[in-house]
Amino acid sequence: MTTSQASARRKPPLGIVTRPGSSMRNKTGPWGIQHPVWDWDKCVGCNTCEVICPEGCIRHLEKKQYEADYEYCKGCGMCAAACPAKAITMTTEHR
Amino acid sequence: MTTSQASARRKPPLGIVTRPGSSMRNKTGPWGIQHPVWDWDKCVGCNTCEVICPEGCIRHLEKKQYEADYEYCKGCGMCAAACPAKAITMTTEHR
Amino acid sequence: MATQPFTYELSRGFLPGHRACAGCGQAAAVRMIMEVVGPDCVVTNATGCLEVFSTPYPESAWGVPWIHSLFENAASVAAGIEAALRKQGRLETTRVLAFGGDGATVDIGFGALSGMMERGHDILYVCYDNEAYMNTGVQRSGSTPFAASTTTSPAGRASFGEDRPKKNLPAICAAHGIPYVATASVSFFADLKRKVRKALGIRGPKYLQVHVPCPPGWGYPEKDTVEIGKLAVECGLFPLVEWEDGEVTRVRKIKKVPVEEYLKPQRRFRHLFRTEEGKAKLADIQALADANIEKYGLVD
Amino acid sequence: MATQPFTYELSRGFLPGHRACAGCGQAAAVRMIMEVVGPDCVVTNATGCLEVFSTPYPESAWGVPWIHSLFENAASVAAGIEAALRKQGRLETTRVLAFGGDGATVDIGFGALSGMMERGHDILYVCYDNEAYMNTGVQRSGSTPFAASTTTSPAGRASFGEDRPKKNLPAICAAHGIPYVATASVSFFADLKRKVRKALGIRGPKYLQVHVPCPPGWGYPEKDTVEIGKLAVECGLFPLVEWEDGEVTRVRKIKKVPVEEYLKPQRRFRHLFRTEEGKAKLADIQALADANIEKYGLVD
Amino acid sequence: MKKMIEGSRAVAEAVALCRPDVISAYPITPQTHIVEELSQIVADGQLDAEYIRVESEHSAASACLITGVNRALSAPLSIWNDHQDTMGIRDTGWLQLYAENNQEALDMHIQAYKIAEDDRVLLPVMVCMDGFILTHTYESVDMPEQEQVDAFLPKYDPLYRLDPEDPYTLGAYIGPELFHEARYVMQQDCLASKEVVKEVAREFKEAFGRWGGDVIEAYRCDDAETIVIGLGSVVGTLKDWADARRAEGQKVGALKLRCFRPFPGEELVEAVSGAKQVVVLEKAVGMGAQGIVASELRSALYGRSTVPVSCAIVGLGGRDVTFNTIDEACKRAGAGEREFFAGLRTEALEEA
Amino acid sequence: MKKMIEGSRAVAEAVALCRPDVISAYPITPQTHIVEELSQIVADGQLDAEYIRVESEHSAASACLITGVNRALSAPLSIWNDHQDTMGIRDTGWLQLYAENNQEALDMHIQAYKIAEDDRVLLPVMVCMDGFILTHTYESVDMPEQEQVDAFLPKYDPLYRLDPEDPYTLGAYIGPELFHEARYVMQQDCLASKEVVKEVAREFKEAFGRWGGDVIEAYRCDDAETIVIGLGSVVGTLKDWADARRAEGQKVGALKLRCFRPFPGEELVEAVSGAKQVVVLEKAVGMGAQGIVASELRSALYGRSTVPVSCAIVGLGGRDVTFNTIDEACKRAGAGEREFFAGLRTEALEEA
Amino acid sequence: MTAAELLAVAAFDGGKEAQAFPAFGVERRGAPVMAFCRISDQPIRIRSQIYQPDFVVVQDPTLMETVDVLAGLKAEGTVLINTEQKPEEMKLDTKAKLVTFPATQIALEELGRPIMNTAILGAFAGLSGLISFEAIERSIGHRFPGELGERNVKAARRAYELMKEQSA
Amino acid sequence: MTAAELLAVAAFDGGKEAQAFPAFGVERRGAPVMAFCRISDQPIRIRSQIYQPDFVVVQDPTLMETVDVLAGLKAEGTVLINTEQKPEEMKLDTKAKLVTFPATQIALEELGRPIMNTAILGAFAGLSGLISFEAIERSIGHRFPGELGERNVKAARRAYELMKEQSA
Ligand SMILES: Cc1ncc(C[n+]2csc(CCOP(=O)(O)OP(=O)(O)O)c2C)c(N)n1
Ligand SMILES: Cc1ncc(C[n+]2csc(CCOP(=O)(O)OP(=O)(O)O)c2C)c(N)n1
Ligand code: SF4
Ligand code: SF4
Ligand code: SF4
Ligand code: SF4
Ligand code: SF4
Ligand code: SF4
Ligand SMILES: [Mg+2]
Ligand SMILES: [Mg+2]
Repeated sequence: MTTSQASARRKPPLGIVTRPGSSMRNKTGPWGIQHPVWDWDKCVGCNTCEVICPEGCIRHLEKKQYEADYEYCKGCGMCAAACPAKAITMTTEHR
Repeated sequence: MTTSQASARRKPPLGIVTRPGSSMRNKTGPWGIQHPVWDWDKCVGCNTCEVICPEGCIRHLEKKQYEADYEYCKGCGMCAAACPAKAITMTTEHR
Repeated sequence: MATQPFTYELSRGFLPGHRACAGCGQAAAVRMIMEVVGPDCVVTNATGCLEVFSTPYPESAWGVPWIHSLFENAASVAAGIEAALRKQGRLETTRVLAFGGDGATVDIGFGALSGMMERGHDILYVCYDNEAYMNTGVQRSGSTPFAASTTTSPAGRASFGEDRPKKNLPAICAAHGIPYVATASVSFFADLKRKVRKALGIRGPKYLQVHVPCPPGWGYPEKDTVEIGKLAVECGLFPLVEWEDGEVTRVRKIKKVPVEEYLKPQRRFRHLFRTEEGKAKLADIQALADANIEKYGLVD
Repeated sequence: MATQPFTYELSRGFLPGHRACAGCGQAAAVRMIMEVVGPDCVVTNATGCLEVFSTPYPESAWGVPWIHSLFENAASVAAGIEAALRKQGRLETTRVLAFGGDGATVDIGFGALSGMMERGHDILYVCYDNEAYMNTGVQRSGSTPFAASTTTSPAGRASFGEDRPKKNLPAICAAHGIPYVATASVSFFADLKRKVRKALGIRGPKYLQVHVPCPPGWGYPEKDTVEIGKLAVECGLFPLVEWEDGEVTRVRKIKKVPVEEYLKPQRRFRHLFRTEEGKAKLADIQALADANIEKYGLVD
Repeated sequence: MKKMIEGSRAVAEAVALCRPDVISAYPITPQTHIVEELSQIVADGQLDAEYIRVESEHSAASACLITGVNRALSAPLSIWNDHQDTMGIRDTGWLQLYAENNQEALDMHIQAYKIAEDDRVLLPVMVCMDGFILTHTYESVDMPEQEQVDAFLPKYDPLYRLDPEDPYTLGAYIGPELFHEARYVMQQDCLASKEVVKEVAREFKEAFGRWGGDVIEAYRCDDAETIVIGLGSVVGTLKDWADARRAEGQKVGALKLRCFRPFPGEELVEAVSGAKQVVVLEKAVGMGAQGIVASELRSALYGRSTVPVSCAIVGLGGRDVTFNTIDEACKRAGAGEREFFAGLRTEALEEA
Repeated sequence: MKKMIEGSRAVAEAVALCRPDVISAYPITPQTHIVEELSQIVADGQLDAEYIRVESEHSAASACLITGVNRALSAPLSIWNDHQDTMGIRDTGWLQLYAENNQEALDMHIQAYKIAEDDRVLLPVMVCMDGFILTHTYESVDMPEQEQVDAFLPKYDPLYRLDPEDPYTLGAYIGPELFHEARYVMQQDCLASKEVVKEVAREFKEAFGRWGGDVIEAYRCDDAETIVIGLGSVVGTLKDWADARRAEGQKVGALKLRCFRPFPGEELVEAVSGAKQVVVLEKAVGMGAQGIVASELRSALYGRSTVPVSCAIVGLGGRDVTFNTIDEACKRAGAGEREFFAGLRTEALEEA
Repeated sequence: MTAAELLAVAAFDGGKEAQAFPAFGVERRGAPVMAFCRISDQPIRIRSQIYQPDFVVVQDPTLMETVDVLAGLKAEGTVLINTEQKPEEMKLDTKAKLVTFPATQIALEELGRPIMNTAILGAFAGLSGLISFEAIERSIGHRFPGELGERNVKAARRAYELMKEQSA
Repeated sequence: MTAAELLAVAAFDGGKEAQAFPAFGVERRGAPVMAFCRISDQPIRIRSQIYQPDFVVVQDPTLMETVDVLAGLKAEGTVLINTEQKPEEMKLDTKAKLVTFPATQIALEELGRPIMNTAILGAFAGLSGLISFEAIERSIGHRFPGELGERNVKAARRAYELMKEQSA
């Protein structure tokens, strides 16, 4: 059964059933004080930053070009700390 | 505190506290159809019968002389089966 | 033959008049163990045959302090008692024992047992392993051997009985790294007593699993309890092993009798001897015994 | 820099907007795991940080079917789901996962996990190990390391913190004889992903314990999660090991950094560096690491 | 087909007729026979289901339907029947039906599936069946045919399932901003399920021809001066007792509380308001409080009727309930006792 | 000594003053702070006790006194306060005391030891303390001195202990021949413990000078037309509300149900019979049934009084209870509603 | 319990309503066990134990030393005892009809084991006339398939015929 | 919560009754947190949250975009905001008294970390006159022993004096 069929029958009981991915309404960007910015020239394309981001909000654009989604980035700085090429700097510019 | 002191205060709540060894009022002898008798002449004194009796109702009188307490012996026949000297026979005489 | 009347001291620990079935291996084992332990102890007991046959109100077969609370928490209750005795400075002399059946130990109470071992309490936990839930009528437990027919793993047209191998709880307890783990059998009573004595001399958690045949549950004549227990060991299906600090330190060598000799007299394995499929399972069971023999070096 | 808006497919499994603390190792690990697992799965989750930060009503960070029932029964719920999928013939493609924290896994839920393993369900159980009950405020669990200060094993005048060594649950699971057990770390992500992939290729119960540093619970700056996790492995306190059918089959060799390097940056070990007694405990901790190194052959 | 079988077996066969996919089982006396019978049915290839032998009942209790084989709770430990166990979970949102006899236990299981799976309910249902007294008794039951049951219970199509194609999140946690409302909705659903229970009882009657009441069943209550209320197996004895006492000229009636959750307050008020005395036979104790069922009944009657309601606690831990017990209860109620234990062995109390 | 501390800390210190030998602890929000504080007290060497960090609360729950820090029950999951948890175990034979504020929580723990250890009681006591609302609140409490507590609580000398010198068997199992009697005795003990609760409250007053009522406490109820009953922390708000409404000329009173088990039926009947309306504020739902406390109260009043009793369910899962909530409850009660939820966010219900 | 169960099945098979249940007492092996059976032309609703039986069957006469098996037995009732003794030898103080028969002996001879259920069943049928031997036969056949069933039927028949003679 | 707690302790120290508690909302990190404090000369019994505060302290002004921090604030009340902006710049629609002060800046300078509790406490004392600075000092000293306490006291004093000036 699909979501729409189900709702034709009865709405999810309050508090029990939640729609998938609905967390995305919660923009966690403002949690951070500093956010990462990339120096693509330094990037060696190891992909570490993308893999380790706990929010999953870093994407790979093309070869050695990464960027964060500041709507969700909590500014933990893990990407910057883990970048072997020191290609990421934490700044307040996306606050 | 001893048992008597306790009872000076309050009796054991019904159904919760039981006196030690009170099972002995339950004479299990009649459970058995056959009960063991010993042929002391055959006994080699290995002590197996006394050790393995689940009721603990076999006692050692003196060297190579064992006997059962028919008040409790359930007549399982373990002692007779385990006796290496075949010194024990199961009979109905103590029924 | 006019002999003295029989007398029974409370200090024996476990007294006659209990209501175990005639020929109960469990009752025999508990008696042997309590004789070694002596009167200075506190016993906790999970629900199961032992609890039921030894304490139907207002009767108790126990001569030592004994407490029952639930099916699943004998280890936790023992832990609380141990802590209280420790606080009172009595742990040096007074021993804490917990008794549980295989169901209570291997299944429902294993979380509590694992926690007790992890916290390092000074307790001897004894699992009497009759390989099923006997008190409730022979249902399978995690300790039920492969292919045994029980009331919840019955043999039938679409089933050859229990389809999982016996859970190796002693090895699992040993993996907790506790100081002493051993298996024993009521049929090897000198060995059993030695192990109890050894366990009592060690501080910290000890786990002892005693194989105790059960005439009605396994389906054999009650007189044969000792013999059946011996065969289980001698065929390799119930190896007698000791672990110290997680490592195997001693095993009892066996005669390696074929598993059929052990299985055949028991009703719970009867179906295996009746069909071709059953015979194939016999080979599987022999393989399990062989694996034990190999793993623990049971044969020289 | 006018780039395309970000898009997130439900098929990722785990989506942004969850409420984990910044720098949460657990959130990073779950993301990595779900990427390997893909969308065709059902996830059960014990109570703990993961459940709370990913599903505050009416929000859910999950893109795959997900169910929570209790703190202690993720493994049982997964077992029920697995049985239902098996009956429906869907187990060939749909994977069943259970996630639990170390508290849920090592302590309260271990009975259910042990039962699930014993029964042989086709489930990948993942324990994310942040070494305490974080969701309720950093209480000790069986997985808390020796000498760590937590809110229920606090350092104090009469206490140097947790007085029991970390419970070795992976070894205990391996002793169940299940086909695959592994430890992994969020900081060794290629290794972690390989292990998840390997586990998914095996039928039967699999247990994976992932070490996930927790900035507030351990007391270190949130950016250092990866570094702290690396040090735990490299000093030998959290060895990366694989077991198949109960036997160790592979370990990750380490650099053997001194344990102080790992402990020093963390508030939970701070007291050890302040007193003479603490320093003695440091030696004990080094001995624990050395024992691991020895036992698993972590250094060539 | 009518046959003479043990209650447990009857229920096991009824459950098999409902074609469950997964059965999770953990033995506890006296419910054990049911799971044993089910495992035999599966072992014999008569039902194609996954049978999970869990390691504890904590793991078993995640079903939408359970057979609550009633037994007493510790302490002291007892394995015999009373209602302490199911009464103790009366607040939880499970629907509770109590079976008078094995036929009804069997029929209730079939009805329970239909109730629990109704979109309007979405709450679990518990069929309460007196341990030993019903489970271990051989008596004749009319076992429905598979086709009848299939027609009555079409394949279940759950509203929300764990499906990778449609991946809902089930069991989120909820803050103070909505919890109060969530419980309110659940309470409304639970109260409204009473109509579903009635509806399903009617449908069952149409399909199978049997009727045991909907939420209550009144037996010879119309002009009764004394109405005795019971739950479960005691109702059979009560009916015979009512016949016997009526034959002696006493105006008595028996009232079966078939559905205890939701609580059929209105129905009860209507049924007993005309009487001069109501006696509730209870097989559970609200420790330190009044009778559990009796106080709910008095509460429902409060301000609406003044018929005296007495509570007689009977049959705990397997104590047999006889005509004598019922007579004693009525007599003491008539003498104005509100709350008491009937059927006590006073001599045993003195000894102790 | 008066000090300003968190509720959890206050209770932890009070427990420490009672010198327990063994503490078994398992964290669950919002009770956690108490066990944390206790572990710190032990870690700091201020209390010599065995502190067991068990692996699950199933193992922790074997004490004779527990602090029931009230929290809501699933589903849905909530960690915030209501009384569903302790109400759900009201039949079990535990005594239940509900604390109005942190001072009372602290005092009750000391009293609870004395009650539980009384030969006449031998039943476990639970001090119910609202989660977060009390546990996480800083307010001033008067902390007794160790000597005072020692004098009030002489070293416990249990009637039956596990002692190799005197080896009793505890927890035997019992057949149908005596179980009914055993429960009867337990029920008598439980009912009789009410007098012990009162006695200990009086003794406490003598020793420490504080009084929060014995089993109930009536506040401005004497000539009240409307009496509002509450348990636990809501009573503080109720008292302020009563003052405020009295100041406006409304004849209202507040009644604290301090001891819920045993249920103080007679005391309540006496206290409320003169009023024109009774409103019970309940923080728990009897799913599919009437208000839990209200139905027990109506049952106690049944045949003795006709004052209308309404049940307002409030404050579930941490919903704040305000003057508005109480006003709403009184208004709807006045309009004849018997059972309702007050403080609902109706807009949220419509959305859902 | 098996005897009561077989009896109920046989009665049902013979067109009657029946109800059989064990006494819910301590049920460990070796302890005395009671079971009850009601037979009626009407549906049976009552659930209490039977305090005034029409018929009492005593499987193990040694119990009679400790249990008052005749309690409540109606004056016009019957008590059937498994023993090799004669009724006169039993020295029982009752107005009820007293019948004895050697069930153990029959069982040992026919089944090789002291399992007396089917012999008792046969005796009851022969004595009471409440159920036909055909019903007994079917009920045994249902419960014990194959050769075991046949031997049990044989045991039942011996007892049945013995009782028929006695009551004739 | 720490600020509310310190405030309650200080008020109590100054001879008043006080009650401090957090809002029992979702409490994961990063989510906005509320805490309440009541101060009175009488024992405090009420337990509900505060809907009509006399005083509102806003620790993180970015929250003001999503939360209506002024809801219920009494007309004669005060709102104290941690910001470097001037009150006028805040563009708030309220009759209440609006005060701003740079708590973050003070904290960073005195403590080296953006932990603003003690600065806020000082500001509150200076502004409200409800509690003496000595009480504040003791309450801080009690909670943070040693050097950390001293630095916190310094932060509190700076804020206190700043506010004294402003309200003078
Ligand atoms: C919590 C709980 N679940 C189930 C039961 C029912 N029960 C009592 S004993 C028992 C089985 C015991 O099996 P085991 O531990 O192997 O002991 P045995 O009877 O075989 O000696 C069970 C399932 C119970 N008493 N309590
Ligand atoms: C039955 C039960 N007991 C206790 C709790 C309280 N509780 C919730 S989460 C939690 C700790 C979780 O610890 P862990 O499993 O390590 O996960 P973490 O929060 O560290 O991620 C506890 C004790 C609960 N929810 N349910
Ligand atoms: S700072 Fe943290 S959250 Fe932001 S992109 Fe980097 S890793 Fe992700
Ligand atoms: S971690 Fe650094 S080097 Fe690696 S991909 Fe990211 S930015 Fe590039
Ligand atoms: S027959 Fe059994 S009970 Fe009797 S003495 Fe021998 S072993 Fe013991
Ligand atoms: S077993 Fe046999 S030989 Fe051994 S002591 Fe007993 S009677 Fe003697
Ligand atoms: S069933 Fe088995 S284990 Fe239980 S008492 Fe009988 S023989 Fe012993
Ligand atoms: S407390 Fe630790 S584990 Fe929990 S969400 Fe925060 S960082 Fe993650
Ligand atoms: Mg067993
Ligand atoms: Mg954790």
